[in-house]
Amino acid sequence: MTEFAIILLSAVLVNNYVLTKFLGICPFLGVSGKLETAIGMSFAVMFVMTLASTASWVIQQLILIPFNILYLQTLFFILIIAALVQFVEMVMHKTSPVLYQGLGIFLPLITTNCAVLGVAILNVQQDYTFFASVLYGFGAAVGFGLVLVLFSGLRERLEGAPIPVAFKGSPITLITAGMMALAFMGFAGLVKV
Amino acid sequence: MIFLSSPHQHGGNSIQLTMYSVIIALLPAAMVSVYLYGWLAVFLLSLCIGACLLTEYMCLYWMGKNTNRVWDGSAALTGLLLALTLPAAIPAWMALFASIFAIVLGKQLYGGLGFNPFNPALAARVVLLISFPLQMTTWLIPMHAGATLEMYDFVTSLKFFLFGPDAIQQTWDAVSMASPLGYVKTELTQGVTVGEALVNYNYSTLHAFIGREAGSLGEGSALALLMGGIWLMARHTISWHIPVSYLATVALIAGLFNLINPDLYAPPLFHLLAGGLILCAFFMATDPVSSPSSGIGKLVFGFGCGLLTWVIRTFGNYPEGAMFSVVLMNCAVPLIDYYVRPRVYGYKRGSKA
Amino acid sequence: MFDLWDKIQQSLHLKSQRHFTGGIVHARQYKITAHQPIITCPVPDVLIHPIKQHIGEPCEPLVKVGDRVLRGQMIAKAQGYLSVPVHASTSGTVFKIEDHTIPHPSGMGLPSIFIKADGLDEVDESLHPLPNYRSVDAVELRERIRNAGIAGLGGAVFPTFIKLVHDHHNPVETVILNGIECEPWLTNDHQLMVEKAHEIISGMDIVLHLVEAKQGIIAIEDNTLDAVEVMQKALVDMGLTELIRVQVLPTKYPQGGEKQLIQAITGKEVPAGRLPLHVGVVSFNVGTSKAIYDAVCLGEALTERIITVSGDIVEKPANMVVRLGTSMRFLLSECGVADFDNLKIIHGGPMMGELMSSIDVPVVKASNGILAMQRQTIMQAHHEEEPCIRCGDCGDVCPAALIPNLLAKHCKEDQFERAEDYQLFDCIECGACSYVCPSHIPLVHYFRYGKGQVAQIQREKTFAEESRMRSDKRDARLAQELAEKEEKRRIAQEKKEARAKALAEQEAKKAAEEVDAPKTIENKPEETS
Amino acid sequence: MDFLFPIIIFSLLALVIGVGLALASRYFHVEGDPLADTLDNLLPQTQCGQCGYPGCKPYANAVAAHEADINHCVPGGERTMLAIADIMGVEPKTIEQEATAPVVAYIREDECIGCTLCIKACPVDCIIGAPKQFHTIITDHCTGCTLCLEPCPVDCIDMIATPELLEHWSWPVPGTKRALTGEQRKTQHEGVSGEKHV
Repeated sequence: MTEFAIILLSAVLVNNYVLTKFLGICPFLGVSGKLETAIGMSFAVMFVMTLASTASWVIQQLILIPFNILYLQTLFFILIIAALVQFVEMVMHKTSPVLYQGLGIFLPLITTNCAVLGVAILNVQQDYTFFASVLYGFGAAVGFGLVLVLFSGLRERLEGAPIPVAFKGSPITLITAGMMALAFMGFAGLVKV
Repeated sequence: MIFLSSPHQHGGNSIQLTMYSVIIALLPAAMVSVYLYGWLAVFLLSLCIGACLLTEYMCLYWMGKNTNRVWDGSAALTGLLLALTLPAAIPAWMALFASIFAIVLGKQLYGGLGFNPFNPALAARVVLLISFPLQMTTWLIPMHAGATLEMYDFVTSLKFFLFGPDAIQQTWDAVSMASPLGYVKTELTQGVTVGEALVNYNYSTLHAFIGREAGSLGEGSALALLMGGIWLMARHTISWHIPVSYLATVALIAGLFNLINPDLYAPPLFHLLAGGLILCAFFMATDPVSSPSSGIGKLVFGFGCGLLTWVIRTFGNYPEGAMFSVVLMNCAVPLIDYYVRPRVYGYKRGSKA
Repeated sequence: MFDLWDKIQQSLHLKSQRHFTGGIVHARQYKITAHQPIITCPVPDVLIHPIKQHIGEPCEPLVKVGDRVLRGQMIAKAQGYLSVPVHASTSGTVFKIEDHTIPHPSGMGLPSIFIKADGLDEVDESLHPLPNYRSVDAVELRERIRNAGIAGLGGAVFPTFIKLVHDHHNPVETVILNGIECEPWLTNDHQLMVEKAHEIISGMDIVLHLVEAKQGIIAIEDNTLDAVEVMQKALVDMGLTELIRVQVLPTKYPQGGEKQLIQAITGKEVPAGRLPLHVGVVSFNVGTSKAIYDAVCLGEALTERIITVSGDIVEKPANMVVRLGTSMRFLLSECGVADFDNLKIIHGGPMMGELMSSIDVPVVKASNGILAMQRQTIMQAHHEEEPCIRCGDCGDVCPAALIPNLLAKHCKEDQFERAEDYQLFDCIECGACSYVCPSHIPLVHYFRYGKGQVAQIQREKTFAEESRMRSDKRDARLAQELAEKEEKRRIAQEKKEARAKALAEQEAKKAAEEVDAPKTIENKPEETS
Repeated sequence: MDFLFPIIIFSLLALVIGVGLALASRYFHVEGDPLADTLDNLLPQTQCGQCGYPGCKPYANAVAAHEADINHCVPGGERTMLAIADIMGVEPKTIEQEATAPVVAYIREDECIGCTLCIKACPVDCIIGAPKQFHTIITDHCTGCTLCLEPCPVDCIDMIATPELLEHWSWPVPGTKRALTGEQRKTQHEGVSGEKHV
């Protein structure tokens, strides 16, 4: 039980994908402009990442290892992720067209999102059990979502601020992200893995 | 035609009044720091405040804003707060760097007063702690305890402040000691219980309260900080929500775990008095700009700070979690503002128009 | 000094009695007209009666230019339900009916009836006194109160008769008489209570009788304790102590607000979008109560009211009985103001009153105070706006428990949906937030701007919806016309074709016949040949 | 033949996923374009055609299909443009034409010859009249689209400013000296977005 808690806590806070591993920066900066969009993206990524880590574990154990084709790992993972993203896109288009429009190009981009591929690859590297790898994927996604939502809140707050012209837009966004990463350094050593 | 809306009368409160009240409330703590570290404290305080004011002036000047804003007290307050969170042994150039960082990246780039999402002083402090962990956790032996040191006269202090221990023919080890928090943490990793560690350290709650333990400049005396903090509360410059919920959370969690296993978890009173908790609770977390607006939001904010402080202190790599916790909770302020709101007149809790 | 415990209790809602959320305490020094006896302002030569002096629908003028009117004569009749009539304040001649500036922040005008006073001040006797109001039918009493033109004289001017119903589903338990001075500077209600206690209480008794309430509460703040004594004495004199009691409340602004007063006295909150009747309460101002007494027992329509004339430029500040329709210029010169160039007039109190764009606006039913201030004083209060430091003081004093700083930020950035999400429309515009703001942000102004814009957007939306409907209908009509035309054309075509066909057939037949004929002809010769 | 093996496996997997997705796409098929309707609801419905499309709905369809730019609605003004930009997730653009004050059409009746041409032109059917009779405009319904001006053979239609009503009056943005500083601040940080538009 403690093991699972540690995996989850580590993935959410200590080894946060965005702020300590610097994975998934593209959607982190791209869709954090508005709170609603960020929340939608968080859930989409949560869904994709959890399923991707599950599927990648299954493929790794049932196909890649038995048939000894580990060199095709990336190819297989991308295939699975692409299919998942496609699926999420269809569901979202049906259920929430505005969110679909708001996420725009970033939704299909989850496919090539390093965070999603990263979770699949890091997962199999660490030789987790099935349940642990599902949890790891979920934890990483929660960490991503948490940071994304926090960050979108901060960016909304910056919206009306009289930021010097030279720093408006991306510069101040990156500075804020940097400050957040520094703050998250405080969690260092929280779990000894 | 100019349209001026009611009210046509004003209560007379102003930004200056607020800022200078906080500065006045911090004076007792600053005096205690001078008592503990002599000229060194004076140097550090004046360097930080001076650098902050100058940087602020420069920023305002270059950005073509009204340079009179420099006297609104916020820059001086940032400098003062920053100095109070730094260890007395910090090299001068680091303090200078931190001051400039606080004003430029912590405040002016976000558009100046009122728009910074993070507490500028704490942001600078966190940057220093992560960049220079050694210097930031080297605590000078206070004047009264290190009477044998003979480094607290003006000239030696100045040399030490500018050029480090080598300039006065000392080593770091000779002039520094562990802070209670750091000591307990190190001992715990070596299997010593909290109780034993405290005895070994010769820890006294009374000393921690009136301010005789090693630590950052302003952390020394809980008494001085409490005096200032309570005065501010009585003046309504800060509201009671954050300090109360912050300290109560730390005390409750620490107490609970201390009951479960007193060998592993330090007692609540130790947590409350150690490190920068009181300073953070009364002066950092209550920074109006980077804390939530509503009362109930402030309670949540304080709770989050308390929880994170205890978690980082107990489980993390860093012995002190107070400033990390405040900066972390600063990230969450917009969300707290959005999701945690007071119940509006005429509505049931949780229901909206 | 330490009201920490008080505050904790309040914010945890442990102590809702005798407190409302938020609020501020003003310095007493501004009440310069306190304890000054009420004096009567003379009747000016010209009286101006705008046709709408209440909340609701405007009235329709009943008089023509040249008509002679008497004091208390109805000169504009109510239209619709939410409306009360307007009466002439003195006897005289109507000399014009045209648009005139009304006391409104926009400085815009409304059609107004101008009366030239003849100095006789003859009274119209059409409303006969009903001193035995207990034996009068409730419907008639209500009609009387309406016909006397009574609307809430505290400043909100909501037609009073609407509140005075006895509804079996929502029985009124408590009638609250609002004796709280709604604003700093103003003292008119206080002085009225001191001088006309019996009339006020009789008015309240009429209301109690009308709504069949069990108890009446007179709410008075603890900075006007002399009024408490007078009222209590009057209650004893009239033998109404069983029914009506006086409740003293700690002085706090905006306690005079209806919702806040109800919260302070009963601990109940009026649900959003409902009337106080919903929680079994009816509340009205002391001035209104006096007006009800006048209308019912004396048969007098509402033609005058008590106004505090004050301000730092006024030499003789006073509480005055003023005829409705008196111009503010006349009123101020009566109070010793000579220089009209360097002053600003606030209609109402400093917290919720409005700056007037002209000095020639008339006194209306809503005028509870007129403050003439030096331009400089006003401009000082409207200090340059500084950035918000998010101190949260505005939220602490907000009686509606909003978060004003965030609300203002969203209004300022035109994010009205977010602002509505932060419940912009629950703001009562009391001004407490702007008053305490250390950054001098005109929060109320931003809220008003936001509310106006939201209303504007809503209007545009409704209009767009209408236009779309009309456009769709037109398209449908055009399509139908087209289809009909097509159909006609088709039918015509068919007919034409049919005709053509018939013609062709005929032709063919003819031709055939012709062909046949020549054949025959041809044949014939053949035959013949 | 070993190299064939992975290819077969991969293809099989891809096939399975492909079939799955095909089924899913059938199940989650979206009827019509909800986006165009959302956009149409934002437009002012003046049907004025200033956007180059014959009405509001066609313009909404074009924007939803990324065929038209978001800044063509003149009567909608900046607010509508921003709302569309928000929904479409694109950068706001400036509107070329300045929106004018709201106007309504007014027919000088003594000059009207009763030709009914304007009646035919009105997109919202708010002109009434019969041939050889004066026409008049129901001002409450007029959208101010100016489409009736051109067909009028005797130029008897004026566009007059909508009368301001007391009930419709609203507070302007705080307009004192302090508001001026706020205004300056606004233009200052809008400077960037302004440059972006160019």
